[in-house]
Amino acid sequence: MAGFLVKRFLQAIFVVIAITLLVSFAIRLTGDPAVTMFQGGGSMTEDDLARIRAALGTDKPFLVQYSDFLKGMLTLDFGRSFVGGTQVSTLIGKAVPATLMLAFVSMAVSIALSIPLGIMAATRKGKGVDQAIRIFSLIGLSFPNFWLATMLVLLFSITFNLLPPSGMGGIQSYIMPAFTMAVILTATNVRLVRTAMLDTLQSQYVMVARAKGLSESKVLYKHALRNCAIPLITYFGLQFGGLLGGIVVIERVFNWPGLGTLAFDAVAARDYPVLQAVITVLSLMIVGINLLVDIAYGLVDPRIRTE
Amino acid sequence: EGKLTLSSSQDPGSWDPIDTFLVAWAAVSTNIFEGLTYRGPDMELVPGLAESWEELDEGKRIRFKLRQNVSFHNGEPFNAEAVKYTFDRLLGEEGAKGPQRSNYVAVESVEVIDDYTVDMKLSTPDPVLLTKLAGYGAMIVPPKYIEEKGEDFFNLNPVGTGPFKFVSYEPKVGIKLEAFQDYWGGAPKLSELEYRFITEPATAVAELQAGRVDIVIPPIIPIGMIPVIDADPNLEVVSVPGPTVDALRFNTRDGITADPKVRKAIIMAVDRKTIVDSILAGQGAEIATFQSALSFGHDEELAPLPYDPEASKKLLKEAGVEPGESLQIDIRGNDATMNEVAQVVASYLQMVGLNATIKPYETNVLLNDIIPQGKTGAMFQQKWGGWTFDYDNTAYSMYHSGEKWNPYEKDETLDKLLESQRPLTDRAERERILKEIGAYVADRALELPLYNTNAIYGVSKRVNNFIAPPDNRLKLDDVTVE
Amino acid sequence: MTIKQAKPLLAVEGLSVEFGNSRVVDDLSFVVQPGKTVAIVGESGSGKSVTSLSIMRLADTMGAKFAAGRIVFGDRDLLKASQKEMRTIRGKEIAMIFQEPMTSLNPVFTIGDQICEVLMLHEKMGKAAAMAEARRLLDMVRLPDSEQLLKRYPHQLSGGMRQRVMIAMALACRPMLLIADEPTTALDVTIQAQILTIMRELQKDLGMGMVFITHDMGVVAEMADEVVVMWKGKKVEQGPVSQIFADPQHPYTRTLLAAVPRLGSMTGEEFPKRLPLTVLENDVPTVVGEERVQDTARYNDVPLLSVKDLFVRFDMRKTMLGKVTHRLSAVSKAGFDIYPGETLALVGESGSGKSTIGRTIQQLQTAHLGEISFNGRSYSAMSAADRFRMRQEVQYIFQDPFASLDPRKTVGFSIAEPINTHGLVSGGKAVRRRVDELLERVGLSSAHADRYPHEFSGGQRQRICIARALASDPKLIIADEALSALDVSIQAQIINLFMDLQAERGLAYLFISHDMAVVEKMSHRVAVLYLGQIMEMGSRRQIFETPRHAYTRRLLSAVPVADPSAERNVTLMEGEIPNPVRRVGDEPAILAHEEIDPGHFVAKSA
Amino acid sequence: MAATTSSFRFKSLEFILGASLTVLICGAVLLSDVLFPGAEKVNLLSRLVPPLTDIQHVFGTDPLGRDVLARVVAGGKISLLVGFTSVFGAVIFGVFIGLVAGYYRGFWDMLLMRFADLQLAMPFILLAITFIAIVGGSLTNTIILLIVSQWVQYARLVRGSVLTLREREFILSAQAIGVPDWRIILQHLLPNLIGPVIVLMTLNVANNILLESSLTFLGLGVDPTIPSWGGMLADGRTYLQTAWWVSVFPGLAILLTVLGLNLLGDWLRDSLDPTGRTTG
Ligand SMILES: Nc1ncnc2c1ncn2[C@@H]1O[C@H](COP(=O)(O)OP(=O)(O)OP(=O)(O)O)[C@@H](O)[C@H]1O
Ligand SMILES: Nc1ncnc2c1ncn2[C@@H]1O[C@H](COP(=O)(O)OP(=O)(O)OP(=O)(O)O)[C@@H](O)[C@H]1O
Ligand SMILES: [Mg+2]
Ligand SMILES: [Mg+2]
Ligand code: NI
Repeated sequence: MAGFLVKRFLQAIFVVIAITLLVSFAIRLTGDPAVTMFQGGGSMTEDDLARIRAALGTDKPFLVQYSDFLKGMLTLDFGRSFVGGTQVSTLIGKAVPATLMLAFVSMAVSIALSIPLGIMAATRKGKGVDQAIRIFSLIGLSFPNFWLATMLVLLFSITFNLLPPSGMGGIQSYIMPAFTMAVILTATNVRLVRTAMLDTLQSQYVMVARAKGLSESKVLYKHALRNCAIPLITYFGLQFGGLLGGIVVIERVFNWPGLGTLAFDAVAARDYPVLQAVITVLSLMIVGINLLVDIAYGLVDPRIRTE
Repeated sequence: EGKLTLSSSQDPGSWDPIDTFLVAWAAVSTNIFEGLTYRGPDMELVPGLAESWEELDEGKRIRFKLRQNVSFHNGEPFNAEAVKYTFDRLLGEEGAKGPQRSNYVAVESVEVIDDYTVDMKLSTPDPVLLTKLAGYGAMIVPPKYIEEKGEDFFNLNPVGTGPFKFVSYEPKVGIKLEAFQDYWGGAPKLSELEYRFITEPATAVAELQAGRVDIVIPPIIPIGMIPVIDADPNLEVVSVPGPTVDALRFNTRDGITADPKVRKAIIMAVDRKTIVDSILAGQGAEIATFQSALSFGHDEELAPLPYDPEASKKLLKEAGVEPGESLQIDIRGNDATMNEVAQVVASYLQMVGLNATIKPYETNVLLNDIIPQGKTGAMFQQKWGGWTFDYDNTAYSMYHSGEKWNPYEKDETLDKLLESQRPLTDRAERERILKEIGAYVADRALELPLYNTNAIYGVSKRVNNFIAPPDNRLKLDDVTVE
Repeated sequence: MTIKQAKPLLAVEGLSVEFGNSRVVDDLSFVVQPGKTVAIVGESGSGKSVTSLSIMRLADTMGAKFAAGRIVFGDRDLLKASQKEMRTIRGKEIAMIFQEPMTSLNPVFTIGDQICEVLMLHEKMGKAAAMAEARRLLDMVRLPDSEQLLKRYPHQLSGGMRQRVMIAMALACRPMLLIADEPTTALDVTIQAQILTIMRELQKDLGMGMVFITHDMGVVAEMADEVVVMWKGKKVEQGPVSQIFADPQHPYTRTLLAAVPRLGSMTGEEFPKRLPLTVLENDVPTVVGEERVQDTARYNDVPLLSVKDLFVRFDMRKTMLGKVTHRLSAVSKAGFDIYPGETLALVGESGSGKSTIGRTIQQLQTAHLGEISFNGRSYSAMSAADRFRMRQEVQYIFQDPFASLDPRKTVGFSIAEPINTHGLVSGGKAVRRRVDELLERVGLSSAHADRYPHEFSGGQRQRICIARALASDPKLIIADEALSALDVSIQAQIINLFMDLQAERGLAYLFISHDMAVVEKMSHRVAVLYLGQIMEMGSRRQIFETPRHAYTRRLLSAVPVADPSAERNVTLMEGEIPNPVRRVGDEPAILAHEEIDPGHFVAKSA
Repeated sequence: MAATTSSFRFKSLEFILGASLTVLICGAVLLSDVLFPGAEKVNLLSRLVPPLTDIQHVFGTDPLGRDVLARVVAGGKISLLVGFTSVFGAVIFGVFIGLVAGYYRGFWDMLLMRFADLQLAMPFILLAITFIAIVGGSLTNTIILLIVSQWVQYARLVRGSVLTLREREFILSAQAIGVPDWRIILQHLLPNLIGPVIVLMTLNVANNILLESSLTFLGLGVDPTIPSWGGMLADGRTYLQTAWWVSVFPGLAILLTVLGLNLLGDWLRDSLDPTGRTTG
């Protein structure tokens, strides 16, 4: 186990370096932050641009910039944002918990919803409940998240004036964004749980579990579920990773000061330091999640050896 | 008394006046900082921190008499030193890091004459300078504060002389201000101001509808949502003509649009009035040149080319353009209004036998790469804010050869005209030349001028005394709430 | 005798069960009295398992339909009970031992978890008490190292060990009725005897009724009070055990009894013998086939397979840093040769490493030490192409047929797979013909080719695996308990098939079995394995007529005799159960061998 | 009745419903030019006509006065093309990688899974902007982009399942027979893990149809005059409170499409899973 962790740690370093290198390089091909800074009405000359590039350090050769970034990272110094010069670590420090919390709550809600529903659909395959769950889950998918979000806002914030339409604050502010995301996640998860369960429900050990006189919920939630948990864990892991990096739309609609918004704004402004930091943090989290998933495999199914 | 909450579409990241060009900065900072001059919602230039000024040395030196008994929020007095410090900083090392400096390059140095008198020495006369002193980079900053606390601290904890003083700032979330009781113009009527950064139009409107935001600052409310606000008994739409203009510029170098006849034909093929009336729901005005009606250099007399599809077809025929010829329109992908407008333009062009395709780009890519490199289609979107409300600001960048936004056109006559008006301090003469430029450009049909859009504010009816400024620079000291 | 007939525990009345539109159980009736055992014997695929699953009402989930009949338990008709009511009965009042232990244990839970579960549910025990009780149960079924075993997972156990876990689980709550579906197929006779004794004792103590399904007539003779004989989904005969053995009425019963292999029937024979077979022809038992001495082993050739000093170990416990502290020595210094045309039987206690040896030969398990060569060439020296060839020439029939068949492929596909892989027959039609022919040779029909594994009975699946092994036209077949789920008449048929192939093509077998009578009938030589080491090895005659090692003798004496009137002399094994898991460094002592007669090796006791 | 080796039962309700829905939608979309010629016709005089008020515009009109029904039908062309091809591409690529990584483990697993990490750590917008900025925007590139951003899902899903399956005895027995790896992978592993993949696939079609529109928002070069469901939904965004029909109808189109696909997907899954069913 220890050896495995060390190995994975080294691999993680490789991943972080590879991705930051890739991203830093690629993003520099798509636009110049100096030009972006003049957006909004400034007339600029080549001199102005050169001056600002020098101030930002983007006039240096790419590899120098990159190695500066790496050096900074070793001391946990991600530099300053090109937009306004705030410490990147401050921005990240605020955004990461915001996103994590939201992602976590949404995931938890979605899992708590989708497992029972999925199992219900699987055990009543072909019956009305199954059909209803399946069709309902599709509705969550066919309309984009902003659509759903806007509808919720119209209903709960404007019509009933129950929940704040946006912003991060108390528990109340989590309800709509988490619910919107959970609905979309659940749409997929329910069907995934259902399918995975169908694959195991016919196994002999499920029958044996029943022969023991176990309650149906024990049979389903303990014996069957654990046996089909591998694809579910995999997918939940993927989803969670996806949530961390990809909930821009939800974050924007609910004006959530998270990592997605930060990344989006950084891309729009070609704010390299912020972007590099976001990517670093994100890749560390992803590597971490995937590591946990791989460890979970071994715990869930003893036949899989963690290598 | 009372608290006013505003939604602003962007977080400028830093509150330092020299760091940014964003209107979102000005929407907040106009309440914190002040310049030597001030331009209110009526667009008239009036004294600000300077009580008066006079031009000396044929416009190469301006002498300011400063207002007395003014202090910064931290108690530091405002005086000539502060002015000098401000401009030294702007033009020195610190200013070099930001974009604002480029606006003030005409300033050579600032000399302190006495505590409340300063001289600004210019390298060349700059007719727009006084206007520029009312905005952005020329905001007067507290020298001691900055020296003591450092530049980084100042970025996030701004101190100025304005009616409201800074309380707290949370990146990407919002900024809070409170009344500055010692404001020289008298304490503001509101006790608290909160700006929330909301990027999503629907969200901003929802917050307004939910009563959690009192004013939505443009540019964010989409035309399509105006009826929503109108329908709400507690809300109203306040709109004023703004500085923003939209045009579709032609590739005047290659392809069919290299021919001015074709360009004119295209302009005449598009019914801009209908576009303004329907797509913009009247929240804008047709333009003949690439400037708003408020702009210095705007020519009342100059009428846009009429909508005349028949004439257009004829011109096209004369130019030898076969029906079915295709052309591409490049636009900013995230500009929803332009998205619709471009589609309408395409359909108008269809009617005269031109097949237009639309290619959306990510804004940065379009601005950084496609336009400057001359990789556009036959037409491409140009959008300009022009906060100085002076045609020069736009025209020079747009039409002078070698400028970034002008990848195709190299016209000596135009270059000369543009250069000739720059040092003139004679307003009338300058205005004449600017009008001439406008007419020349219109005649050459360098662009398809579309419209000048209004600045649209969504305002709660509990807000009183709010006068919507065209340039987003809201000064809220007279506003009250119920 | 029916005068003081108490109310029966279970009465099956006119039960008919259908899958789709095929009726697999037809009008079956029998009763089980408390404290009595009803043995159901019969043809493989005759509906025995389906009947037991119907009693449990688990056949529902397989898609079975109960066309007619009643199953009265106590005073309830189970066929009318809801699944919810059934849950209170299952496990507590009626327990069942499933036929296939590999697929019956949940692979992702520890043995301990799975046993405790029932105890905690029905006996309302706490976790700790349940664990202690589980340990006691494992000790009872003579599983070694029970404390550690509770923490192990099913795949780490041998076939027989799993089966004992299943038994322990079923007995855990002292049910009123126990349905045992081939509960001892994977057990060596010594342990089998032990388990049967335990069952009988429990039965006496609790007045437990038993439905005992088995193909082993010796076990039937030993256990049953009543016997129900099933054939083609119908009950063809029923009666007290003595009557069935003494005076079978139905022709099928007669063929069945005629086919029972009897230990000692070959005394004096040098070689195994192919014997004629009694089959039912138009409902009349007829003897078909020739008798032939199976003198096929070519001892002068190079050994086909040679295993030298084989060690196989499993790491059991590790420190956090990955250092192994405990190991299980499954095989220790085992060595033997198999010659072309020879059958080497590998017998021994459950968990002694038989399957592990087989798997190692088939390269499904890496050896710790030792060398295996095939056709004179060491595995380690083989090229990829050679290895590929070898996979055609050596076939392994897994101990657990269900687990070794792809659930998503028709059995026709599975049987055709070796043919296609090795390009033995070309053309889709030809392959299909070959598959049909193989199916028929193992007593199935070509229509079965399009069905999926779950649609077969245990014995049918085993035959499918045999057919698959034969399909590749191998030189050596490793048959791991390959006949254990077959009724004796089919078993005899397959034995003859094996022998015929041996005679025709010089096929060699490594025959892993617990059934001493079959071993006696089939094998040229026998190796007796105990705790991973070979205790005794010699020719069939040497082992069966002059066994030298104590373990061998015990094995032979424990074989049940298919005669209900015979005296039972079961010597129960007692004392410590030897534990194969040891600390690293504390390796088991390797016993030296002594050749007491030419070719007869015995381990010297340490 | 003669048993067939095929377990595809074409008479099931799921198949009939799913297939007819899919065929209906695809058919309408393919025939859109014939059914609704001039769908892109702008008419500023009849903007935002509500549904059922004008026989000519049963589903109403959009902000540019175009017939919503006609655009919904025509919009399927791009949407379905993007949805299908990108999902198929990602599935083929991802499943292959997942199988290889899970089956061989060791070095390949490590390498491929670290690539997966790389891919996952890359937020979609960032990938989209850099990718398109570098290779240029076009329909093909949009599809490639979606494939690039989605193969990981399948790869990890498949790999996870392979890890347990490869320890199962029937895989060992196939190995024992000498079945070549690729056949084990394709014939034994794949059918046993395809269930979740099918689910994800059918759902991702919807997802990708929607993603295509967010790409336009980011400035990927798809012409807004060419209708697409995602694009219409995005356009309808500002009109949600005033003209619901602009976005609801394209949403319904997507709903029906995924419904059809999911029914087919469920049917396919069931067809591939013989357990729990009796072959006649
Ligand atoms: N994967 C494994 N991990 C740990 N231990 C194992 C594993 N496989 C087998 N064993 C152990 O190796 C020993 C020998 O097992 P094997 O399956 O060879 O026994 P066997 O002789 O075939 O027994 P049976 O007749 O019961 O099938 C047993 O103690 C078993 O627990
Ligand atoms: N799920 C199923 N679907 C269709 N047919 C089935 C199914 N399960 C069993 N069968 C068939 O039912 C018949 C009876 O099977 P059952 O398992 O009861 O046999 P058995 O008497 O237990 O045989 P064995 O001794 O070989 O285990 C067999 O012919 C088998 O093919
Ligand atoms: Mg059976
Ligand atoms: Mg075994
Ligand atoms: Ni047996």
